[in-house]
Amino acid sequence: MTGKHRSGEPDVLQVRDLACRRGPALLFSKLDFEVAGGELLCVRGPNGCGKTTLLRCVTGLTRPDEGIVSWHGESSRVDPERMRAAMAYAGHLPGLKDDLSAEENLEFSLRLRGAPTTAEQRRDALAAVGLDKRRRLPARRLSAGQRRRIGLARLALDPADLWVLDEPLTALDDAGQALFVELLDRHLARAGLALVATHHRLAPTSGVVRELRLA
Amino acid sequence: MNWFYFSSPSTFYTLAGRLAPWFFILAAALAAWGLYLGLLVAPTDAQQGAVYRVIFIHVPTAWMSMFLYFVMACYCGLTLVFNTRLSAMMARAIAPTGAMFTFIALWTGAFWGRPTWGTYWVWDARLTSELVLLFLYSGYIALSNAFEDPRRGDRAAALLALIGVVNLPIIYFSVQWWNTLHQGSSVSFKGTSMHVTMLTGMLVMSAAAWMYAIGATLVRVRSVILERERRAQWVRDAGAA
Amino acid sequence: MTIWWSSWADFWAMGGHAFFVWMSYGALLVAVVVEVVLLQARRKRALAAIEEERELEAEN
Amino acid sequence: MIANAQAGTPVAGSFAGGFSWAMARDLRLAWRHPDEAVLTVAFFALVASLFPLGIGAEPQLLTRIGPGVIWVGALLAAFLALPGLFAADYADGSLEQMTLSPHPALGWAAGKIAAHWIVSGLPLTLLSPLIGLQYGLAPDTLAVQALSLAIGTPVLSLLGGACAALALGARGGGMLLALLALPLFVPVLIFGAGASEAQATGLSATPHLSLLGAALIAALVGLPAAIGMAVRIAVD
Repeated sequence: MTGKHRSGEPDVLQVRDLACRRGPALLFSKLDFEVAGGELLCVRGPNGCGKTTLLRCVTGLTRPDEGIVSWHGESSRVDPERMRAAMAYAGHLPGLKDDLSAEENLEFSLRLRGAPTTAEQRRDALAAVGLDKRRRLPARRLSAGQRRRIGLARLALDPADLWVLDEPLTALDDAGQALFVELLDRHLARAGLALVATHHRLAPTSGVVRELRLA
Repeated sequence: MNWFYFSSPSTFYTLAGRLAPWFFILAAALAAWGLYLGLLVAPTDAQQGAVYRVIFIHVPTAWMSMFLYFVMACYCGLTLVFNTRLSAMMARAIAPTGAMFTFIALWTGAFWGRPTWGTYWVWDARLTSELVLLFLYSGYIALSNAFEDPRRGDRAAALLALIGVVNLPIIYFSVQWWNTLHQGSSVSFKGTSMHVTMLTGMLVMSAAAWMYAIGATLVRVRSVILERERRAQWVRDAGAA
Repeated sequence: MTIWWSSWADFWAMGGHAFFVWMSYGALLVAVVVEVVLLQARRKRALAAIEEERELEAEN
Repeated sequence: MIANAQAGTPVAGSFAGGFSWAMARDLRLAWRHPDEAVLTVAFFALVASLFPLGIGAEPQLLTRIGPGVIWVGALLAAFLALPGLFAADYADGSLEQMTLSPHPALGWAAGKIAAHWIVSGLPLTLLSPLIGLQYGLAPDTLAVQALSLAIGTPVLSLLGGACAALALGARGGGMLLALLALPLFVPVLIFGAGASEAQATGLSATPHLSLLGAALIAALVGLPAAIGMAVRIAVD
């Protein structure tokens, strides 16, 4: 079961001695950091410095050359299911099917996360992100920003404790970005964790913001 | 002996460099002895005539083609389980030699078949399975080189080789089954009575082929290591050697 | 270990099957030679690439 | 503001969860875009009708080659449907989300293959008697042929699915996939075509069908796990 903060055991993501190569070149090495409940860790650095690769190593999508990623003190290699149950990942690729409507995409995304939702919850979430009128449109017909907002609705409905987000603000207009920061506030307020790679300045009101610079 | 000492590419690079020549020398010696037995000493077979002497390279290459695929699959298993880089490079280094032996087994099978059964290609169970094995080798080599990131190619081709090695006996059985149904009595290559020099000749040639395969693999793996580790400092120094 | 053939000419003739026997053994010989040559060529290419890399490194 | 009633609910990953997710989603997508299934079936009918044009149409000849030709045609059609299995998910990021889902890979891999079979193998199986009539096959042969296809095409989907996952993002595309999958299809073709041919020539088809059944069981046991691993390698 997910290590809910209410169950006494603190949620914590620990990364020890992480190293990863891209072809012969070494992207980063000897990387150590921790994210605890209610903390946002912003990963910053120039393009091509390995931000995406770092996030993918943390999620387990990419196998690092060295290093251990542990969730709740247990290596994610030993019990990957436990970490996957508690984590929501949003990478560069939206993970949307063009032939499904915004609402259907939301339904299947959360079912895949093992957290089915009711039609009403989905409708409310899409309304909150301003897609109420377009929720039956196939995703193909939505703009990049609107498709990103489906991602926001997904985050809103996802019970994950740990958010791993890669450039979540791209293609979002000011209103969209404000909406994201609001969601982030609520997530951090209930002792959620967030590991975000971004170029933007994120200043959520609640929770602790720390930074990790990749050379 | 620290078992993992030689599993790092740099140390294995020098070890392979020292061992490879000896395997080639051993292979040449065994081949010379084998050919002496097979071509000069062994009696000509009464029914088939002198063409049966092709058995001294057809059977060893056929055995080796299957044996090398199995060895390659073992290295692939290591690659997937322990994610070691050297085992993936060894698997890549074996594949071309395995494919070459498979091709030679097919080629010699055809040239043996022509005078014996009147056609170059006879749908004999073993020859047909050998043909499928050649496709499996080609699939492995093609998949391992089909990706930008060589590590991705290693792991994808490794899983393919494991699926292949599990299917290999099934393919051989199904082709054997299919052959007995369509061909009636199987046109087998074992028609000849096994004169003692024939058997020894074949075994010696098999040993020669094995030594050669190890030698070729060791030389090829050194190139693979150089290609993959070209940024590493030890490669710069070794590069001069 | 007596030699089966009475003369070298008989040996090359292979009892009439010379074409098939020597096409088989020849193919193996060619395959081995080609493979060894390819191996050497690949090694040279790898070493050249390293050399190139080193010069590139030396420049900047 | 969004009321997130979800915050406290525990997340549950299960084989059934993954399986039903993949089936529901893929079948809905296939329903929205039936062109994939239609193309597969059209290709099968097309290939089967090319042979008489090439070989001539004497009834005895067609009846003799019918079972083999139909099985090869169905096999190639099933093969052509393979890219549709993972390619879209790989491109739009769904495959990453699947890999990171709490549901075990075994679940959604099996679900995707099942949905893919319903869209490709099943229509081919249902169409095969019709095609068989073109070759003048007797009704009992048509029945055994459909049965052999019903057992064989899932094995093709499973074997082909693993190869399709391995070839994701590879240069060479369809040709590479052919080189990976078709050699593995050999036993299925031999047992499958052998079954309908045995029936056509008056022999008993049971040994072939039982071997095909054994292949299906082995494939069902081993391949979903291999597909899950292949996908994990693909998204690496």
